[in-house]
Amino acid sequence: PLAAETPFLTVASTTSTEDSGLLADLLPRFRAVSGIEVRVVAVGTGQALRVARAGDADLLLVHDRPSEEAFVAEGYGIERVSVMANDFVVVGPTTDPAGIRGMGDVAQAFARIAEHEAIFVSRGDDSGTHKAELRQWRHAGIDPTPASGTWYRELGRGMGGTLNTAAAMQAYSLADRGTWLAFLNRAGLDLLVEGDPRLQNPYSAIVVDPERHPHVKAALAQRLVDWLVSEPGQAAIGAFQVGGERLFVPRAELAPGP
Amino acid sequence: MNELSQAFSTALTLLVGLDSGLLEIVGLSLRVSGTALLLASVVGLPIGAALAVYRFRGRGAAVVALNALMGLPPVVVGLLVYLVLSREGPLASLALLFTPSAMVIAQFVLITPIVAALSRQVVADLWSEYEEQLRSLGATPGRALPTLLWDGRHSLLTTVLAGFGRAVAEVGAVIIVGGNIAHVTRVMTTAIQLETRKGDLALALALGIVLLFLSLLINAGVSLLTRATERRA
Amino acid sequence: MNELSQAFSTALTLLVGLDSGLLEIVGLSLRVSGTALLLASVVGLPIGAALAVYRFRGRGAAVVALNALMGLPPVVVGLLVYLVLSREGPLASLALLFTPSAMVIAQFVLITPIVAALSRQVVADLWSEYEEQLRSLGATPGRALPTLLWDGRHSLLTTVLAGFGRAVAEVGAVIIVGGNIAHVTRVMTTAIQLETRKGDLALALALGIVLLFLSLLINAGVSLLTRATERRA
Amino acid sequence: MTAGASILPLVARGLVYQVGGDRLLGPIDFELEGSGRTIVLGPNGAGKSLLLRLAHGLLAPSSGTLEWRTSDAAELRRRQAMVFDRAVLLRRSARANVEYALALHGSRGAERRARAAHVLERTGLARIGDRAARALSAGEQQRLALARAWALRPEVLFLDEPTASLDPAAARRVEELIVEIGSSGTAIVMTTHDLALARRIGDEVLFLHLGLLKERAPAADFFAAPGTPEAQAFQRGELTW
Amino acid sequence: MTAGASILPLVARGLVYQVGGDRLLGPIDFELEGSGRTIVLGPNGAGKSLLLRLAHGLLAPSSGTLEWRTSDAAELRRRQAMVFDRAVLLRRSARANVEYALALHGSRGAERRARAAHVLERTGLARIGDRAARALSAGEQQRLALARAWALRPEVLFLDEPTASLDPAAARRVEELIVEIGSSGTAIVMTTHDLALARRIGDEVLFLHLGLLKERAPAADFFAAPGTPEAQAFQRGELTW
Ligand SMILES: Nc1ncnc2c1ncn2[C@@H]1O[C@H](COP(=O)(O)OP(=O)(O)OP(=O)(O)O)[C@@H](O)[C@H]1O
Ligand SMILES: Nc1ncnc2c1ncn2[C@@H]1O[C@H](COP(=O)(O)OP(=O)(O)OP(=O)(O)O)[C@@H](O)[C@H]1O
Ligand SMILES: [Mg+2]
Ligand SMILES: [Mg+2]
Repeated sequence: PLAAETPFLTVASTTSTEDSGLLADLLPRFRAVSGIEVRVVAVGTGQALRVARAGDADLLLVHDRPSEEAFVAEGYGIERVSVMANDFVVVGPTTDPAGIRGMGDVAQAFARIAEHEAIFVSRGDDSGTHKAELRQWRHAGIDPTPASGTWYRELGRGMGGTLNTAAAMQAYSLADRGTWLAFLNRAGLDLLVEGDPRLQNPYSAIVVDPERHPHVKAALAQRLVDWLVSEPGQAAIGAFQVGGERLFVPRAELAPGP
Repeated sequence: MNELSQAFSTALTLLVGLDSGLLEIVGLSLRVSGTALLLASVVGLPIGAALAVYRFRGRGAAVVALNALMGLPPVVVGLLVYLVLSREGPLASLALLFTPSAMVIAQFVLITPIVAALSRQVVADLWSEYEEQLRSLGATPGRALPTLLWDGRHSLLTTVLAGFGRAVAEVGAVIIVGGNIAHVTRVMTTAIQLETRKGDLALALALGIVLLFLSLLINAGVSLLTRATERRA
Repeated sequence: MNELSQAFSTALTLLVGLDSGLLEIVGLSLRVSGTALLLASVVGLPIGAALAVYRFRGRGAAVVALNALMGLPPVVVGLLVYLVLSREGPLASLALLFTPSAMVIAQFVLITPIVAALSRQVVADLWSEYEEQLRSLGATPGRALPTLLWDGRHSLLTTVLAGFGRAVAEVGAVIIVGGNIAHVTRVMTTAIQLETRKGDLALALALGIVLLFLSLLINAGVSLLTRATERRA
Repeated sequence: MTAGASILPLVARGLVYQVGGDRLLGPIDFELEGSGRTIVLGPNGAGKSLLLRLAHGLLAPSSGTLEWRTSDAAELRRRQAMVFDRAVLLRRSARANVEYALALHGSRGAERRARAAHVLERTGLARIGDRAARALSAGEQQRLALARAWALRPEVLFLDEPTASLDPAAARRVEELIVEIGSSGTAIVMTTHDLALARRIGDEVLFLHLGLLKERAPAADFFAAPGTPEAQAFQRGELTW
Repeated sequence: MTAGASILPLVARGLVYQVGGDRLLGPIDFELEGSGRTIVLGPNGAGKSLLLRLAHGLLAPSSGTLEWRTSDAAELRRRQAMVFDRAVLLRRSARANVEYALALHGSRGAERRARAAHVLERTGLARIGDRAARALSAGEQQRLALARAWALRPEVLFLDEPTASLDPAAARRVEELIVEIGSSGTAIVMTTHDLALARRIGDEVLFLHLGLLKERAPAADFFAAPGTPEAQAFQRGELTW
């Protein structure tokens, strides 16, 4: 059969879903039941929103609640559907110069890092993760930006690039658990802080509104969303593991959001 | 550094194993960059030759501009082509975004100035030798162009290979207009970038080695082919 | 597409405003790529000329390899330099990773093959004219090299400008070894990529326009300078 | 030899050519009226080659005018040909060089092949027509350049030292050929340092010295009684640097 | 003129040069014994230039041997010079071309400047020494190439048609110069199509035809009584293609 005959839809997504390997695991299952091919364009959060806003994608899959709400409010998307979550973790050098290993409160951990002026690398790219990181600094009552270029380093890179840099610099950083678990170049980095409820990281799917962009394949996109929140979809999300660890939490298990 | 040795053995495994996933990516890389190079040569060589031959007001400025366009950043090219092909762009109706065709267009835009600027220099050198003779024989500049391109073909080969190198190695443009979609628009460089992001530096490097090996094969093939044709001539 | 017009007005504002943030980034771009180009020329031009002049077993293979290296992907260069400079690499003690020096090294590795391959072709053309005469005058190949580079300087200029274009436009290598750290290793191309990731395409394009404008200025300056020197000669 | 009205006469008035501040040629006035063999003589550096290039339209005068009967540039190009002092041969075979020139002038197919074969034959190159033109010996290259220009059946043929590299027999044959071309209606304008040749075949002589046209006379008169001390010295081989 | 033992004689045995399957020259045997003026004669394409290039070491024989007294390659290079039939001038002034060659031979400073000035003066180029070499007229370029080669005080000087583009007076002066160079101990090996010149200044003649050495004789004998029918025809200007 010609490839052109296969119905497909285009998803604009952040890199974490692609880089963690989740989508590569889920999408063939979806295709098997639906016959629909899903093409994933994994880019920065802002770029994903921009691509979806232009109608160049049919479905948006991101993790930055304020932007998602704005996207829907401005009429680009039909509805925000919570799909799953993972959480953020604080990673840092095995030697842990700021001594934050095992702390349960991120704000305190960040305060320690700032106090020690231990090197911290920030994504610095306005992504969902970056915004989550900035929230933690606010909770800690610290404004790191004046220190930018000294111990606080704003990279302006994706999660993978940031982790590569953190590994080489022996720096602290905030990462999403999915990317961290799937990440291979950990060289001397450890997971140091996890479990703070503030570190929850919910992902939503939004079908691009066909009233705004008549050409979008809203029906196909809706089928993917429906499958993702369906019993088998949620089971597949919950079952996805890397190195024996579960990366994403099905939405049913989520605590009500902040 | 043990990533390096690991990369080499992975590269070897990949090359020997030739698994279908890799073949697909390699094939697309070559198809996209090859097509872009073909188009860029068809457009860029005559432009370069014309800039070497025709005298007109502003020629100096045009040459400077062309040379400057060799510094066109791939990401910028990607953005421009994206805006043109996007649903809100003028060519939305072609529905080319996130297809290999879009990648061809982006690489074409990227390397045409390179092919043109380098061939301008090659042809200008040849023209300085041929000019009086060709004008004397009654060749208009338009008739002189093909002659110059033909007689300069050996030197122009390096120009074209430079264009190929630039196309096959760039990632910034194709990732924006292609989207690095698995099985659809994933090429060697976007795959390398993906593996780098995932922290699998050894695999990324291995793919890089495979890509270089391919370039080497192609360059060697071109070189043998040219020598063979020359021997016959 | 209204990003395009917006990009132009933003670019204009940036150029007129010349705010210090932009100046910092622009300055670093030029410093890094300029230094890399200088080093690549010092190394690449003689290598290219030598490959054109010296006859040795395996010269054909060396030329093919050099031409293939024009297709070295920036990301791969970035990874290699990263591995060499990283904490576990052989040059860890220099602590160069994530500094502008690392970026210079990466761009140097990237463009030296380009400068060498293109200059080989230029020098080979000149050598085919000069060879018998220079050998007759008793010039060893070693003595011939500077003569060829000097007499071919006009054509080699395009080669060097191609190297500059490649260096100043690439992002894949510098982002890996530089890290795109604000105020430390952020250059024009990494900034463009960042704005693209953020979805601020207008700003990304505006930065691209600024970068192209700079390239244009530099190319124009070089062109005027060469003409002025020629007039004096 | 050519159809339609002649492009001659060529009239030069106040012709000057300079590079930078140096006046290399002129001011010069002369007319080239019709067919016949005009020989341009003068010591090295007198400006003979510059004059030919100016007349042939390859250089633009710095001042003064050069006017043909017609001002149709394409027509002028088509009806003239030139053999340079230093042949510029294209990177192809000797025969292909001739055929290339013929193709530019619209000659096609069998006609083109026949004409190329004829001119190669007459210049003694038939046997080596398939050699790379640039590998030919000095004299062979010079003959090829002549063959290529002559193949075009020009109305005016500029020849810059066309026998300089020829062996004695070849020089004789080429001399006969030039006379024959001239007799069939082509105006020949030729430089040479071979005064005996100039005396034998010249109708008119232009004598240049230091960029100036010192003398213009029928060849017989010029050689019998040169009108200027420079021309006298030149003929005695004593007009030295 | 040069210090140390001579690099001569040069002995060629079974010398052959071919390209692809074509034998362009040879087999040829000859010796070049000492100073004196050897003239290489022959029709266009006979192989004169090839022979000079082989002897000068620019081409490698396809078979046969060419041996100098010494086998020190650098020494051989240093003690020979050649003027090509088509001057290859570097992209710099006439004077700089000469000084460049002198610099390659280790000449420095005031000595170099003085030598360059001297050879330019003797070849009538002093006045235009600062012009771009490649803009010079045909004859000026030919003289510059001679000046540059002579400046190096070679022990063996190969000259390929060194007077082809010279005006009558320049040809006379250059002839005198060649005789003078020969008399001061430099062995001259020269091709020319000017038989009168060959007769005046030649000590010995090598006559080539179709790549073969047909005759080798003292110049006086060669011109008085050519030993082969080809040489006879050649001298009558009748050895044609
Ligand atoms: N572009 C140039 N720049 C400077 N000088 C030039 C240029 N072109 C020609 N000349 C000078 O102009 C003079 C005339 O040159 P031309 O070639 O016309 O001489 P000619 O009469 O043909 O001499 P020859 O008999 O040697 O061929 C020469 O002295 C030459 O050096
Ligand atoms: N590389 C080559 N390939 C093919 N033929 C060649 C090559 N080099 C020289 N020839 C041929 O060899 C022959 C001898 O050339 P050469 O230049 O030695 O002649 P010559 O005796 O110097 O003639 P001239 O008097 O015209 O200068 C010529 O017929 C030429 O066409
Ligand atoms: Mg002349
Ligand atoms: Mg010869």
